[in-house]
Amino acid sequence: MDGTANIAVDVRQRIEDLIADYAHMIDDDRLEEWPDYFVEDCYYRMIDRHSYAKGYTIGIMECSSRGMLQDRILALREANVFEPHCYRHLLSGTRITGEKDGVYTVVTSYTIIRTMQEGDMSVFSAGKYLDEVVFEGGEPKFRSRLVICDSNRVHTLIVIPI
Amino acid sequence: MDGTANIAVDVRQRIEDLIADYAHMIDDDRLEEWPDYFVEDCYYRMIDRHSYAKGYTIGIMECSSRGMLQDRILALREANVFEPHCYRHLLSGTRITGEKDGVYTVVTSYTIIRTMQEGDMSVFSAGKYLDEVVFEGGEPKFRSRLVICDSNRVHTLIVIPI
Amino acid sequence: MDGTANIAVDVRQRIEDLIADYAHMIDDDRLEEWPDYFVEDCYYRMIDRHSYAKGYTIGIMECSSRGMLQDRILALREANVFEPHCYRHLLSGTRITGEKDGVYTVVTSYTIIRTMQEGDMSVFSAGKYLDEVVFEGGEPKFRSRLVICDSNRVHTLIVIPI
Amino acid sequence: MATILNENATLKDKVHWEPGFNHVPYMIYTDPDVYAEEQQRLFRGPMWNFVGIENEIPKKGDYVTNYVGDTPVIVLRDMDGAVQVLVNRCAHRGNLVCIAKEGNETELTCVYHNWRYDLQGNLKSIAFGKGVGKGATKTGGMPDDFDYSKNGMRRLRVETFFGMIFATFSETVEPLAEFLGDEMRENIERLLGRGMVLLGTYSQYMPNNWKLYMENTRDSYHASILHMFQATFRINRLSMKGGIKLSPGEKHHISYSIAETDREETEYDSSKLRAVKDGYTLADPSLIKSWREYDCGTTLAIQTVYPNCIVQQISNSLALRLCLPKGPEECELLWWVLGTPEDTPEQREIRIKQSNMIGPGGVISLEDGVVGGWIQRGTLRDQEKSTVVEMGGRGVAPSGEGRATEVAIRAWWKVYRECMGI
Amino acid sequence: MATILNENATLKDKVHWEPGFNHVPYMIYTDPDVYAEEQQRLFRGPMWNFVGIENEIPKKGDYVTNYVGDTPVIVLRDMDGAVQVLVNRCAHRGNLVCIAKEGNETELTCVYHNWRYDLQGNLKSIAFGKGVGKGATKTGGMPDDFDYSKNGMRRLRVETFFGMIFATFSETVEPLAEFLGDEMRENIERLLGRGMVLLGTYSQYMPNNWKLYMENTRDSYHASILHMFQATFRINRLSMKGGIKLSPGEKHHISYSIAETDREETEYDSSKLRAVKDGYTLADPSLIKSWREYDCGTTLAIQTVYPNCIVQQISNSLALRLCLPKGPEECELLWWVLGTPEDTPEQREIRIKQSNMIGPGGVISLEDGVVGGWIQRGTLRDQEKSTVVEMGGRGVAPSGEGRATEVAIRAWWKVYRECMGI
Amino acid sequence: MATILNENATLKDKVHWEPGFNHVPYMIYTDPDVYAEEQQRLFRGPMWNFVGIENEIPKKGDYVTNYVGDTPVIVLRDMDGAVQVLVNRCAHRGNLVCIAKEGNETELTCVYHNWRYDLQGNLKSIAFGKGVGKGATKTGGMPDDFDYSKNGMRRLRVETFFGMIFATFSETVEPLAEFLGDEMRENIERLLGRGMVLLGTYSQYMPNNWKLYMENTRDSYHASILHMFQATFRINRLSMKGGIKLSPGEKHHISYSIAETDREETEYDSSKLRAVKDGYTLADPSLIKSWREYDCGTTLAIQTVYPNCIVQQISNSLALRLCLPKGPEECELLWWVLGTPEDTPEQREIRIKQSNMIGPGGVISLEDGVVGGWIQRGTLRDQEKSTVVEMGGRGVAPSGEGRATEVAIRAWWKVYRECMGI
Ligand code: FES
Ligand code: FES
Ligand code: FES
Ligand SMILES: [Fe+3]
Ligand SMILES: [Fe+3]
Ligand SMILES: [Fe+3]
Repeated sequence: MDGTANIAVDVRQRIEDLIADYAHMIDDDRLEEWPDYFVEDCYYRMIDRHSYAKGYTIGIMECSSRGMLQDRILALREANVFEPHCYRHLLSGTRITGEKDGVYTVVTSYTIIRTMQEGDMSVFSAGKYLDEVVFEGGEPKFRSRLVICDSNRVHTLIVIPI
Repeated sequence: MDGTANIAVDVRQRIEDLIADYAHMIDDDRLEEWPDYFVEDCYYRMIDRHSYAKGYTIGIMECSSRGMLQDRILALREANVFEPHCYRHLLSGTRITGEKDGVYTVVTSYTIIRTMQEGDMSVFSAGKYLDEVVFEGGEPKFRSRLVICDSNRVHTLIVIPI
Repeated sequence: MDGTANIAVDVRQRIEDLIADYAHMIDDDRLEEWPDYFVEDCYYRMIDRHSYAKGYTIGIMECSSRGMLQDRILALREANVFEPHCYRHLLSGTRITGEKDGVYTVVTSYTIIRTMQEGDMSVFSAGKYLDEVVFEGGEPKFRSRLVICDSNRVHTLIVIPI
Repeated sequence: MATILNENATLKDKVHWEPGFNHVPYMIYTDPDVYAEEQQRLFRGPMWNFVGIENEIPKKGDYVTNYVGDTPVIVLRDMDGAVQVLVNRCAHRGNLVCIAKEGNETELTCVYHNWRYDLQGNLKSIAFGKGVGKGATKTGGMPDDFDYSKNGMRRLRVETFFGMIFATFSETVEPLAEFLGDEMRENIERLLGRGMVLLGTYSQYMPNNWKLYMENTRDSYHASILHMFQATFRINRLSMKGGIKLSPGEKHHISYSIAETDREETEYDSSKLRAVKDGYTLADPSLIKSWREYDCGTTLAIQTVYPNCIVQQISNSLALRLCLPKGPEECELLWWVLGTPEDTPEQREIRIKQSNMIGPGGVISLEDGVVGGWIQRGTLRDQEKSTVVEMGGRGVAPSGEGRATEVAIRAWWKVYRECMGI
Repeated sequence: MATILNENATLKDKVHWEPGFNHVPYMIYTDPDVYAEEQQRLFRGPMWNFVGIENEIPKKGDYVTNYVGDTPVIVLRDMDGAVQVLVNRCAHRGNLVCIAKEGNETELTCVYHNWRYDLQGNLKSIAFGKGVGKGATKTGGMPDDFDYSKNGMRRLRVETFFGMIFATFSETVEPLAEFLGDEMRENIERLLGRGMVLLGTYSQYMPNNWKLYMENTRDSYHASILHMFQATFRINRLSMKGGIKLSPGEKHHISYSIAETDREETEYDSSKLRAVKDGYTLADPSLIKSWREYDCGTTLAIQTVYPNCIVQQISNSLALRLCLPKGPEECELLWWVLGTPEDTPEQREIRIKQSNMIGPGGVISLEDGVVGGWIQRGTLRDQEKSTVVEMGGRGVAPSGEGRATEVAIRAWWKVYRECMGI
Repeated sequence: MATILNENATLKDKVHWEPGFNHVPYMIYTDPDVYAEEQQRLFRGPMWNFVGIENEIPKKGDYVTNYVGDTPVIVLRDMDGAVQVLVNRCAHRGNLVCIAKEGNETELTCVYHNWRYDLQGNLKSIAFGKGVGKGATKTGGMPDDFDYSKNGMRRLRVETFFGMIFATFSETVEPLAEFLGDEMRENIERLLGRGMVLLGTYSQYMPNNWKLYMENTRDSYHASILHMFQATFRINRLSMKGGIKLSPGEKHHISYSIAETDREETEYDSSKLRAVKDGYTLADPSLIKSWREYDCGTTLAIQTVYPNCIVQQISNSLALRLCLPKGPEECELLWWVLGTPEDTPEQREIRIKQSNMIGPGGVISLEDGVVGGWIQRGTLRDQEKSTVVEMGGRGVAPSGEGRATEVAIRAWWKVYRECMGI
């Protein structure tokens, strides 16, 4: 990949920071900020790599507006019943693979360690992010974020976004 | 977080290198170097995120001087009895969150894979480092390093620092 | 380590990109590209850290030419029988430890999460890469890549290179 | 069904279950002997086990692997175009014959020693079966009296219904249509009669006995209570018109409701039920936008086909589920999320948005993935104690009206005790 | 205690344990039947189980969850301000009632179907217990003869002592004060009588049977040998003045020593014991700085309260520990690290520094987290063989002087055999 | 061998194995009672267990840890230079005496309470064995009648053969030379007689019963079929000259072949065997470059020494393997990859390159690491059913010619049934 060839160093840095900050936001349980990382007309989707390759249109989560992101968090905080737990994101190899009309396509590998309240830890999810990042008012934001999980299995449930 | 806005690129780079080198030092079992990563009047503490949030003053480890760091390693080498094992640090999303009077506050996510001598591997710890970094004689050093583990559980024992 | 002191920023960046791209190539199952990441007269070896310390000459894999790398992939695609699975590389702390006659020595920690086709995930391998990188026609390539696994155990089999 | 009505003395002794279906001993969710016996008496008993859908194997030679209970099977379309289900095990030394989860083969070859089977599971050839070399120098090979016809792969009886594939180990079970019964067939036809388009699949792995999940799906009582999202947006409330249907013999069930008919119900006063939150509105209501898909007006229908298959309509979200036992204390739920060939782009879009309500990440159904595990942990000790399943009485009569009842659960256990002989 | 003195014929047969307490069959650390029986005869037997401390639940409605043996329980302060301990299980279908590890509730509501209990565990209401709708249209609901009073949550007897909360399943066990006995109460009062401040908590998960850890805590013999750190800095040496106290009936014990009184002891000559390193000095001795906190001069006191509670004073480091069985081959050690309201800032600082000696990362006690696992691995095979517990003889008489003895371990097994009936 | 020929009634009953060696009940690969009995009757029966090689412990005091079955042992060279094998367990309370995988000690000291043993396992001293203090003030210590000589570490009988170390629990088993028999000794001497250089070690952890791997190594039939790499490059084809040797009593076996002698064999026509790919050439053939190392021309020899040791020659790649049981459904394969002191640099280079064919990542043998797991999954249910082991007949007569036979597997089970008494 040399999509990065013509990308200014600071642009790259700021996109990498966006992706790092997003992970800290979730791991720190600052979920109300989640929608702010996206533009209004955004797309967030979680699907396993096998289904993605097959072109299935339905995955684990599908949000096609910032409002739907807000509703996910509202449901998590107010409606859904689950056992307290937290994530730890591990990010690796963020690479800008291209740029077109100010839209940067970015890939990043991730793994999430889930820790339950009683202390048991497990590898909850591994995969990669396929992102479209734009600069809105000088700030980098996700126009689209695809979470491609390596596994088609979810253990118990998934309520905290990845 | 835009604490990094006014941070010089090379300062950031050197702080990131400090944090990476620290992890290699531990994973390579060069533990005698451990205290050198801190200033003399330093603070090292390991505590789980739940206890940290509650403001408990006692965690898994508490070292309030470089001497105590040395003593930890001396005990590990000379006194403590345990089964040979090693760590592999995975670091993610190092971010400088602020700077005041030459003290940089830095956050980094981590996960440690522990490998026992007979070969079994496990996710031993996940969490984040909350650091205060200063430059001493031009070299970045930890003035304070908090290890905030996601889990309140330690499997078997912890003798090698994180 | 201050081997990086005199290394130009962009050289460092390009070496880090090489190492990140290599991981994406494997995780994306673009294995036919694997040999292209090496120079013709290359060396690839996988061995556990204990055996490496003892100086054993035989490890898990030994390739001493780009042709042998090609043959490994040919065998994987055409001859070997195994259950479909994929890797997710997590890289951490890439550091250039020195440079001599255009050969850069680099260390990077890694962990691999293996996902089987039915969805079970496990920590398959953790360790570090010890690389020698050269620039060939302006492109960074591996002259030598040592994979030093923390564990001497391999679960079931290893057919996809690390 | 004489064979299965045989009492299971040893197990009966171990479980000592008082008569009736209004109490279930905790032990039933953890005991390894109970688990092993279920494999024989339920999954290999007089049941039609759902094993997949036809449009995953459209072409001759297409196969997918799956499980009947915890027995690995291959579901394939043979060279005559017929669907076959074979136990995924080589007659030679027991190796899995199909390793990949899906593929296409004109014959089945075991990788270990290349024994070859046709797609009906008949053993066709054995590598070096005639030995190596010829005449005098010939060595090895199979005994002359080795009977190829007795060494095929185990083949199950198969029937399909509107794209759903069912298989059975039983030689005596009634035909599928009869097994399902009229009402069950009607509901499947209503939902799948237009044909199916596979929109997605995923798996939810749960830390509980598979029966706890099956009870959950037969439990119309919990639906609008545990799942606050559902109650709040009136997707399903017990005060809606609806009821429970049971097939003759109580094997299968349907719990249905019709949203337009919500009766005023003081129990939903939020002061009394934690399931209803006031002033809780969606920033983007398109998530719950729906269209009137069925003339009958049914907006929710959860159907179970004994022992472990679920047919789901939640508003316009259609899905099939299979709950696979994975040892006494774990199970895996496989999902097939569906549309129809007739869907307009708008309708397809609605199905996609509604998919946020279901599955391991569904704002409605994610809770179903965790309660089972909590019960497993809550009942781990006191194995001799029992649950109370008395909502709506202690009998198993279908409920024409209303779903504040556990009748479908009691019915499930009635069938269970009959088959298990305890 | 007639019931528990009943001999346990089957188990006795399986374990075939020779008489006496100076040999322990390895099997006792791995056998699942032994484990299951312990849950009944020990943890639900005539024991007061430590379940937490009062200042984790200061306000009405505060609760924490914990375990008695491996039975999940809720420890709470009810609306009358009384401490209650309830089995964390809903009477309906067995769901965990409290999901979070801690919280505050004015009543307990099960999320599955909203059955509601007061903080004494009495069942107060059942969602749709009266069905849905009214009069003729009424459907569902519980049977009229359903008895709310018989369907509460299981409530345990509770007593507290200087902030420590104890609970029991037994109706017959003597009151807590009597259960503890004078010397045990005195030591707890000495350490906790000033009140407690919770300075920290953590958990240590160990790959061994819980009894191996309890033996370790009753084992005054290993203390200064395994833990070289301790011997080297004379925090605890067998040559110090000290002894073993046993409660009447030998259930509980205290091992104590007084640092100022170290006798000259040739055994500590480093040439003979690997536990003593010469010329080993701390770069920062503040780690082991201490003050004379108790008039009696006691500098170390390890107390065990049967079956699995530990009260610790190591110099100025105070802690409570609970060793929870997690199946035959695993256990979890919960720690409450304490200070007192009277601590001066300097004293608090000393307690914090000394905390480096304890817990899973403590330079002294980290070894206790691993020896159990080594024994588990070392004895996995040869289950019929036994340990040798004869240091200090074969009897169970308290040792007024000296701690080079395993008497407290023998006493532990004496009580064990009585309760288990083997 | 009277003791082991004793029939094992209970197990026989449980397994109900029809007479003969041409069928193996699936249950044998999963049953925990079978597993436990193997530890006694095989690994502690009349067998010489391979436990390591002498040049891992060249100096006095050198030790490595390993396992006999699943019993942890220490393999060491004592101060007289003799090799000793001790059960790695302290006589006191069962702690592992050696924690590290390897090291050098002049005596063995248990870290828990410093009991000290010499390198023959004799108990030499007990910390505070005489108590603390002197005369009147003396306290603690061991009973006067405590017998040191009866409290040593369990020591096994040991014999070595060309650097291979074997140990046994049995007092009655014949000497090692006799146990191996002439042909087995000759093959070991042929490969290791020049002395050994340890080139590498690794471990392969497999999700299957250990016996499935042992069958695999006795299975000359699969070699050239499963491992396409091998067939394609004529490293081993059933059409080559070769055969199966069995030791008297059938305990051990050798499967060998001579590459230069490939007979024309239509079965290898790629249209019939998936194991042969046409036009498959290596970019760097140096991987399979070899030299004629042995006058006999043998290019492949896989030897098994009962119960779980393998001696390997694949072309010029030499290795020893030990298959350790790790519970009924897992095993660990330890590898010692070898060269000889006589190797020229070119020969050493060839051995290194050929090492790509073996081990967990070997293009030939990686498949052996996974088929066992597939069989475990394929046979999990239907435990009462059996494998078919009839290639080359149903008897156990060695095959002078040809390897398209499962005779060595049948022979393995013959010995197994005799020893296990089932
Ligand atoms: S196991 Fe299938 S061919 Fe041998
Ligand atoms: S299980 Fe608690 S209310 Fe139903
Ligand atoms: S266990 Fe070995 S000395 Fe006590
Ligand atoms: Fe539900
Ligand atoms: Fe201790
Ligand atoms: Fe093989």
